[in-house]
Amino acid sequence: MAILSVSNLKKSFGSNLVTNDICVDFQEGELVSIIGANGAGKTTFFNLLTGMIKPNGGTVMYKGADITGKPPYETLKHGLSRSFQVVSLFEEMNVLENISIGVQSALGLRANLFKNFKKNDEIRVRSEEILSQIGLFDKKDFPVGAISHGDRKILDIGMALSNRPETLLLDEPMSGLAKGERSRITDLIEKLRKTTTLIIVEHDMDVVFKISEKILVLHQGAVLAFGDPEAVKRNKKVQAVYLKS
Amino acid sequence: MFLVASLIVNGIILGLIYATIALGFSLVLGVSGVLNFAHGILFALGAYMYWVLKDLMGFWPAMVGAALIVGVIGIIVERVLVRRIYGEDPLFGLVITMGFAMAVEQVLHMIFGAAAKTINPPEFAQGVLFIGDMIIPYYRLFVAGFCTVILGGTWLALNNTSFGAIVRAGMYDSEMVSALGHDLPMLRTIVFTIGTMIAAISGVLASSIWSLKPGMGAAFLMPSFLVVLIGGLGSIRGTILGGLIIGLTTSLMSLVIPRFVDIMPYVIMAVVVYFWPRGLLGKQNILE
Amino acid sequence: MKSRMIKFVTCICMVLLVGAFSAFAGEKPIKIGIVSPVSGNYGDHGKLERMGMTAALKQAGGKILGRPVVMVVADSETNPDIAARRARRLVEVDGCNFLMGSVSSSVASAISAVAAEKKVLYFATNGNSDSLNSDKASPYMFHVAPSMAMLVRGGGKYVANNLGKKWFYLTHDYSWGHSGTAWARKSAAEFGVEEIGEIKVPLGTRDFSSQLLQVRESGADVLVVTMAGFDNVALLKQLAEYQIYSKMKVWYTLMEFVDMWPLKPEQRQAYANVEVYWNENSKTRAFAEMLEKNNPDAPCPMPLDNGTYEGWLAMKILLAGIEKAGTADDVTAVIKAIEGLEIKDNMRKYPTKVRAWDHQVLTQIDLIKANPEATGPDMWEVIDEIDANKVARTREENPINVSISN
Amino acid sequence: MQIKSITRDPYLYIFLIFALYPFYPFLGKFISLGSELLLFFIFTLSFNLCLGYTALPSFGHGALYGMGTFGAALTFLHLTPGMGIECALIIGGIAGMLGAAAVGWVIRNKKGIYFAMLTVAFSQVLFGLCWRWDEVTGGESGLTGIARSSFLGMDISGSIPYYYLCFGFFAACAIIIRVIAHSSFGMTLQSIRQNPIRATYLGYNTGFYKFLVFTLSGFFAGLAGALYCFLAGAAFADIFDWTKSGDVVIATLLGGGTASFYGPIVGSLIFLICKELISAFWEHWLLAYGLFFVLIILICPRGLMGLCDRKEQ
Repeated sequence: MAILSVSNLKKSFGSNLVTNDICVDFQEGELVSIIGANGAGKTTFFNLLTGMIKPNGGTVMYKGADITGKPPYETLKHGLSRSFQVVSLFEEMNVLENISIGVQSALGLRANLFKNFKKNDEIRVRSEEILSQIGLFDKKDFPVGAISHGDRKILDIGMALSNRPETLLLDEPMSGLAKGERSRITDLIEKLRKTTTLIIVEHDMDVVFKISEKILVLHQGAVLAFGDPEAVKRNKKVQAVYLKS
Repeated sequence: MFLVASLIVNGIILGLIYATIALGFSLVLGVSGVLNFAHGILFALGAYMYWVLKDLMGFWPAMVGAALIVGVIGIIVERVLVRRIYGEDPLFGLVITMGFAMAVEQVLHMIFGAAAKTINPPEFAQGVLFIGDMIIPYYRLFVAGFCTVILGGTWLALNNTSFGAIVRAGMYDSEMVSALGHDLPMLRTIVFTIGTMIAAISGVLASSIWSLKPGMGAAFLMPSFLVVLIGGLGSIRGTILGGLIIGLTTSLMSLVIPRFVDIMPYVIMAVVVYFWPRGLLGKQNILE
Repeated sequence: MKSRMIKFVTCICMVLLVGAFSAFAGEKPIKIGIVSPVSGNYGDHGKLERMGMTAALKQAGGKILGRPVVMVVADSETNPDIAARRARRLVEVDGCNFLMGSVSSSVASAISAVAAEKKVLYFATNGNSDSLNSDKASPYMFHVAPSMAMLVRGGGKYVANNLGKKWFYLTHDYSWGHSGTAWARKSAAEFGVEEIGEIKVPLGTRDFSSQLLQVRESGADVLVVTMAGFDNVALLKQLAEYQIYSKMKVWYTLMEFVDMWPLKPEQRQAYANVEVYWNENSKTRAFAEMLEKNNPDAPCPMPLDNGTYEGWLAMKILLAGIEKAGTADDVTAVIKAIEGLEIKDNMRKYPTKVRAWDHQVLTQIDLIKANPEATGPDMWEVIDEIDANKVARTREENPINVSISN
Repeated sequence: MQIKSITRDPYLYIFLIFALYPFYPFLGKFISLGSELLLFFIFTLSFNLCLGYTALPSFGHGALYGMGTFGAALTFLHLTPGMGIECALIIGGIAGMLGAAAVGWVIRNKKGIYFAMLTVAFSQVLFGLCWRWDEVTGGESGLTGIARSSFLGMDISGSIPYYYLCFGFFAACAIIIRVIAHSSFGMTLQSIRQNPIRATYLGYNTGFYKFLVFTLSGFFAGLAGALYCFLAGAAFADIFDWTKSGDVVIATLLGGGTASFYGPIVGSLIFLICKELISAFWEHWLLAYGLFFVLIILICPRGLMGLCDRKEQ
């Protein structure tokens, strides 16, 4: 039984078809990477899965529940969370508060009018747990503008972890990072894959082929290939597309 | 039947005037993201300048003179006041332009008094045209024609000149303009000045229809806003369309439910914005 | 944190300083609070009424009962809430026992509410709504301007007999405009008038072209207009633009000189009720000349307009009342003295009376015809002088009593 | 520790200043202005939950205030004539809240200028209706004769007792609003302001919370309006005009509502007191007043409190 199953997913902006009939199943506990040239529809695919945009057709099933077109705050409840390619933080808050926003949501305190946010130990303890997990505990009081790009990338992933998702979508977690910082991300991914189903969009082929259990190749909005790294490497169509370009 | 026909013609004329008044507002909002609440007072300033100049030099020179004087004021306003708040929340622009409008309105009071003044249409446009029972004052025809020229001219200039292309790009994404190596502050100054001059010219045109009073502009501030929102931000065609919709509804509604002609534009705007979030012909722009 | 405190303290200190200066203002004059529009669109109307008040005060030598009288002016901004705030200030801070002014009925009823709360006397000038002395009537308010009943019934008879019997109503869409139409309808049977149609126009309308197109088509003899303010100026202009005058007569139930004056001579051809005309007789003429000489910044030449006359009358009645009561501190005594007062030297044909039971001041109304050829300020011709006693609402029509004399 | 946190609390000083207000040598005479100021504080503080905390530029808050005023006035005149004002105040608050809820639900997903203009449309439509509906709202001449009597058995007909009633309400509302601003909900609002997309991905239904804060703010605005109707003893349709909403926006921005929680209070002080003082001394006061706005925004583009410090959380 697949944890996330996508069938016939379609989306077009005007006459421009960006995802075309995508059918794919993700198994629980797997680490799947999505690759493809720029404009292949990877980010759109993420946006469709999480409900940021509504598809024109097709369905997305998560653990047997239909989550097609449901907004992000709904899909999150099912256990689907994501990080962003361009880090998306609360720029006027510090590191701890950034995580706390997510934790408070997970704790169901979103609309609590009278509980002081700062003095809420429950939120603080859980936020600090996550910070330790991602290795940012000693920077918890820094404003997010004052930490390095790598830390921001990690914080972005940390925020996605705040409600302990079962499935995590990572959108280019290593883009714009130097070698040393990349290893921090790969370490984090290795740590996460023990507990979480991971779906990663990534450009760095070395990393992709090293860590992935399965690889999904998107080309012009459609699935070109889907399988384990070796099979994808040998795939004729993939070779044709990649060698040509 | 004649009545309905007259009302439609009248509505179109009114719509063109509204669209022209809103045009400057729309350009400034589109390119600079500034809610120019001084638009109304610039409109009034244009009218008053014309009132001062018309006896000295006649209609056309007075109109050009009024537009130039107000244009210079526009440059000063942009350079000294509005420039400081680019990139801030548009609401701060609102406060600053509103404060400026209050001050200038009071200056008009001090110089010209609060009492109303009226201006006669220029001689070549006096009298009325009869078509059967239909009556159209020549001056309104002239104004409609002139407004069409301004609107059409602006549209053509935006679509067919290289400067227009930059302005359109600025309406779509102003950061992109500076990224492409154009002088964004200069572009904003020029567009603000053009907007001011169009406001002044529409003030000149309207003064002979609606009379002058220092507070005359305030009455057209909200309608300009409505026209722009109905038509869609950043679209000249939208502004024209919005103006025509407002003009036609106020004209025709006066036959059906005259008591609520003042509310109708707001209702129409609410409905349009609810179903077409960017207005009828709007594009995505910097305010989103 | 620190700078925040500094700000608060500076603000308070500033205010205290100002207070210290104004606290030592010398002897005890009688203060009259004037709440009238100073800034904004109706600044000219406010200016006129204040001119009238000043003139009346000057004529009385600036003193009454041996005490100097001063006017304290506050800006009403033509907004009822702000007017009420300013009126309160005049009573609470400046210690005024008497209030005066307003340009619209809404402002008048707001100030009246303050007057009733604070138990001070208020003269409502220049608001013509009927409600001011029916459902909004108060023992603490006198209504100086004629109500719509007086205006419509006063001029209506002449209009029906001489101008035409098919009437079309064009009115502002709020209670004042409605009451104009209502009184015209009530008198319709008496005058033998037929109603052709009615258009209500929202306040703030600047363009009347659509309405005027309908008026042209209606086939009426007389267009009855009840409209005020800047809207009215715009309408006057467009009446000429759409050549309404060639199709029918136009009768204004109330017209201000300052509104019609800016028009070109050939554009003014209407009939109208006014409360006074400067060239009505030699006394008014002399008064207007005096006003013009003393007020070079008046909004129009010969500035004896409705507002001026009402301001003048209000001040005159108040001073007469204070004199008769022998005190300026006991407001109730002054009100009692004013109830039933008659002012004979009002420059008019008929004397002015203050009616006790509804606190309406009854003064003469003129019906005028605008002269399209006149180029100077003498643009009107008085064609009928109406005694307000004959046309004001009777006790049956307005069964209230706010008198405190009995 | 406890005492220190109290003495460092700006509210302590604000409350002290206004508790003694009637006893100031000059200012104390402006007793009604003082009450109005307190009500305006409630109004702008509640408005700032929308503008400063959630970046909801509501231009229809005057309408919510007006609904409170008319709700209270109508209740007092028709339902509970001659009785205390408690009921009317509650109804006023609820009227503001319901108005806000109705509008807020419809436009909860609109952004920026569109949200602003839809609220303007709401207030202008109400203005138009109120101005014409003579039978209920009194039309042009408004509702008058609202003589406040008692509150919970206390006689409040005098100016000073009413001032203290307003003060009590101000203190209560100010504390509640601050608790809300510093609560989890307040944090939710801030997150929505700073990054709405991320907030949705963290489980926040942004539209719903915008609706909630608008409704909540509507309650306080309505309450302030209801208290105002007993201060004025009258209710007029002009309160619905968009210029009233404009006043609140300007006062909040001048004070720096987006930069500090206390911005609205500073802004309202400046806005009202300067207006009263300048207008008392100069015929053309609007000139000075307008330039004053321009100057403030030029000197401190984020409002006066923007000079002091960042947002305290």
